Amino acid sequence: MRRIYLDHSATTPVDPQVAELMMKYYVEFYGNPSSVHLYGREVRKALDEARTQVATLIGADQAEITFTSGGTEADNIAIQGAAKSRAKKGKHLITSAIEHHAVLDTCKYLAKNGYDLTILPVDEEGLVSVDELKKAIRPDTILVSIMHANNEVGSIQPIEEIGKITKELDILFHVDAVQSLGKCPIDVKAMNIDLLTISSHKIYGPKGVGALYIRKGVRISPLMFGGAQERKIRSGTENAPGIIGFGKACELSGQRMKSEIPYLTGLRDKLIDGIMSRIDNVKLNGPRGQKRLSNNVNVSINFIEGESLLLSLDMIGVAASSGSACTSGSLDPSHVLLAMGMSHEVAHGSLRLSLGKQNTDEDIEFVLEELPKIVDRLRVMSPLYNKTSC
Amino acid sequence: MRRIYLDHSATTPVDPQVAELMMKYYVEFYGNPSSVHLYGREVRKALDEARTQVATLIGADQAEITFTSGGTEADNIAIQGAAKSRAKKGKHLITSAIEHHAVLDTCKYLAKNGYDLTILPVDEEGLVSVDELKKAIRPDTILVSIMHANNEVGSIQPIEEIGKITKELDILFHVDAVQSLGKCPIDVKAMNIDLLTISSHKIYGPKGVGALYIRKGVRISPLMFGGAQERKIRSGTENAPGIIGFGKACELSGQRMKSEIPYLTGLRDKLIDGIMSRIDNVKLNGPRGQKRLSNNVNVSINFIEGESLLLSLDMIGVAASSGSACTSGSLDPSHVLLAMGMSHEVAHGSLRLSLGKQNTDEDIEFVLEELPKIVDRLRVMSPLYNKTSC
Amino acid sequence: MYSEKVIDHFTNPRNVGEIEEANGVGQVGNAKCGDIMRISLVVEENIIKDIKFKTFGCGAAVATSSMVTEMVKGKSLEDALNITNSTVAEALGGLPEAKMHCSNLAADAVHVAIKDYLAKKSKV
Amino acid sequence: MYSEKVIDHFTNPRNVGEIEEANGVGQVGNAKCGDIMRISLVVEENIIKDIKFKTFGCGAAVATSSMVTEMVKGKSLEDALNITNSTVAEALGGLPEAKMHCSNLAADAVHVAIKDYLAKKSKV
Ligand SMILES: Cc1ncc(COP(=O)(O)O)c(C=O)c1O
Ligand SMILES: Cc1ncc(COP(=O)(O)O)c(C=O)c1O
Repeated sequence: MRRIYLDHSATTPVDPQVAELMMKYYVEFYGNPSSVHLYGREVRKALDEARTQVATLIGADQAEITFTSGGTEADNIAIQGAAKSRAKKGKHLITSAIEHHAVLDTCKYLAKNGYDLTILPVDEEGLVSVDELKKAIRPDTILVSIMHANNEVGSIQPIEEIGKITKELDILFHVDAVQSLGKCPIDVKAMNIDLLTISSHKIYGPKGVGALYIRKGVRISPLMFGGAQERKIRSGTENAPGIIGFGKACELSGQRMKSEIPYLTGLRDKLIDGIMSRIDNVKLNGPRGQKRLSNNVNVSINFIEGESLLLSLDMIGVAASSGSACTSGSLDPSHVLLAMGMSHEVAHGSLRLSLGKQNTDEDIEFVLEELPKIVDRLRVMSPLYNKTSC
Repeated sequence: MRRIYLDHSATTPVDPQVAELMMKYYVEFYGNPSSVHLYGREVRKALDEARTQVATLIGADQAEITFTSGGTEADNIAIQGAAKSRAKKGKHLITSAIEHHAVLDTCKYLAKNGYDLTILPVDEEGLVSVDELKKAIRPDTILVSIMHANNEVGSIQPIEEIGKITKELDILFHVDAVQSLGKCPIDVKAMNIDLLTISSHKIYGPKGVGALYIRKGVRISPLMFGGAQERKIRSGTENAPGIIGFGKACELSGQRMKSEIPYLTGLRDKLIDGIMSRIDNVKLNGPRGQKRLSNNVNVSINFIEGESLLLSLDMIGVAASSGSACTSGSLDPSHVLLAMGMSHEVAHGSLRLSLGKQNTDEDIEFVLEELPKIVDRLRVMSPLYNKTSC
Repeated sequence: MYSEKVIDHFTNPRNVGEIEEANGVGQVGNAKCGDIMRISLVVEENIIKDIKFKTFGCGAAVATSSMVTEMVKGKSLEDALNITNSTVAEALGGLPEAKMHCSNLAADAVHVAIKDYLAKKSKV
Repeated sequence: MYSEKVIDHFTNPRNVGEIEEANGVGQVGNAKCGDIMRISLVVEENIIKDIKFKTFGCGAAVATSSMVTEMVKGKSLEDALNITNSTVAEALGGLPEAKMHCSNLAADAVHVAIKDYLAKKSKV
């Protein structure tokens, strides 16, 4: 069976070049980078190189990169670490309603433990308002955490504008850029970002590796204690092969970006237009055009439920995801879609198709051919369809 | 040049079988295990299998295994998590002076933040006394954290005896078994262990993966928040290839253990005896015989300093480690050797040779041939040698 | 995740639709939770002669709906009332833990439809 | 970690030993810190005619000791006193950051030896 992977926002395959490089560091150059001997030194050198590769992709210095076990840990170190180290200055945090759980739940945890939290709303396209942010800022605000691009609906937030504000007021600015890395240009200096989270497995690097950019001069308390690796911010024997793979993935991503963004945007718009024209009672979630991530398609298909849509797609070899509660084990559908003002009912019927560099025109055509049939079949089964629709 | 790796306590090469399996999950079966579709399900299945493989090696149920990014994170979750979740019961923690920094520094962090800490001394062989432990226990003691085998001097602690005591008094018992996994039989049930830390890269598995055994019924607060993976105890997209590799490494380790322990013990004793007979003014650190880890050799060679010893060995292709301050970037030599009552001067001259399954008789003979020459050369340079020695 | 039987009933659901001349109709769940099941049936002389379902919901919701219609068709009302959500799940070879509560309501829908029939009958 | 020059001086240290008829001796560091350097030298007419070292310490400690003996041998006392720990580190092509403080004391040892010589001389 033909298999089409359209879930690149969940994770990506590791680039064979990256995997090959990692193999060498698993099997041959396996030393502990803290060791004095040659086995250690040869790995230390490769780690330094990886640090430079990662830094280069986001316009940082290599000394500003702290490797972590992934985006979730980087988000947690940034937010818990900043909150702890700045507690004397104030205890007010600002984030948005559409952040990834790694940010939102960390902020909520702090809110239960002595901090104040403002959660900014978003508009129906999933965009944070800079005016709302300005209004939310208080004298005791110590941290603003706003994601670059949303992982569900692909909305790209006004990071540069926010950076200007936080810089002026000396408030730490954390940006979760897990979804935008390699898909939007990022320049932490120009954007006035203090803390930036990135993750390897979303850009064809290995799972279990991420990084936190910490602007020179910003002090962050660690979450974990131990061997004092990563300048004491992240103790634990370095995942050297993973880090080296992440470095390589960043290098390759930087090289591809210029051609990949227009390529994916083309596929994306073809898919969006095709779905909108071939299926009735369907709504695009998130913005159109420049404010949308190049690889994100998210639609709500009325009268049917997301998981059954995913299962049906899965049976014909197409991998996708949904904001349906049934896919997450929770009772509520996607907090992102709800924050955008969508009803539970419609949110349950959302479908995310996230594109990657291996996807082709034919993949899109196949989906556009098959999806309407699936929707028809499920709607025939749906008690909501006959009643409500024309 | 012949290269002999004698630093297996620092890290080990990944078994080629393990690396090959991981490759498949990097490149081919790359789904996110949380996904509904086939790409996700095929990985979920492999994760479940890995969980069983890990559980089997330590006598646990698979539901009791939480995967982490390594031993350091598992130690931190165990100690910080237990302290947080048991804070209402009491705030007294007990550990030993020779724990890994991941345990010791985490306990010290808690001691600075409202908890009470007792650090048990050890004897000159690096062994904790069960009587001392009994005396240290108070009504508000909530956690005892004692390592199974020490990473520097290889001393094996009386875990079973301690487990009986903590069980009777309903105190949580955490054991750092990073160094003993695969080298000593571990049975968490028989040993009455509540929390057990293990790490993949010490048993020929990948770096950046570890696990915490959490006995059924024990509640632990998480360090990080996010996607609620690993039953909410460890959020973050699972490092599936790493976990699957760790699972395989555990399986292989279990198969090898019966033959590996006597094999390494043989090499170890040959090395110890050879060093003691060929070099004067040298002292074995840690116990002899059953109470010593099968792969650990640690000696103090008087009048010379550890790093220059390592460098000299490195130049002839032998990788080792030392408790010298100069190898760690700190000012003091190994806290383990100091806790065993050694003087700074002698501790600086310690040398650890840790064996692995690839080491051979010839490796040992080579070291026994070359080490005395190096020691001679360095002693000739030493201002301490002529003065003090015969 | 799902057993083969679940996948079979999801892919080829039995008895999909609505019976216009039904003498009993039952609906459970709501769109907010993500699961709605509607059962319509025809009872003659205490026997379920015909039954159809319409379901908005996940794979488990569709499969349990399909399965329950097969299980009760041709059965007496007493027998049908003895079939519970967990009997249905069992007949499907089990359901994932997370699906046992919210998506496994098909037997409930049948019971509601039977009660609807009985209520209408008693009014006559 | 270490430059090639450091490795060279560590592997083939110059002027190792102790001069029995030295007229100046200097020792810095202590075993507790992990570094001891002892310099013995022979000064004639303000010129360092001979110099030897003994060092207990890490690679950097050995290499800086060896290097400094080469740098000051045949030099006047004034020139020798102008050579500092950082000049020595530079001559070796740099040292790792962590080694700059504790293990880079060789020039200090030379200075102590020269002062020892000068003190002895002034007593005569
Ligand atoms: C926006 C965003 N932040 C954080 C994360 C968490 O990153 P990781 O999966 O590396 O823990 C993800 C992906 O899951 C994400 O999409
Ligand atoms: C006894 C002990 N505990 C904990 C650790 C930390 O484990 P990891 O390197 O996986 O973070 C190590 C190894 O470094 C160790 O030897």
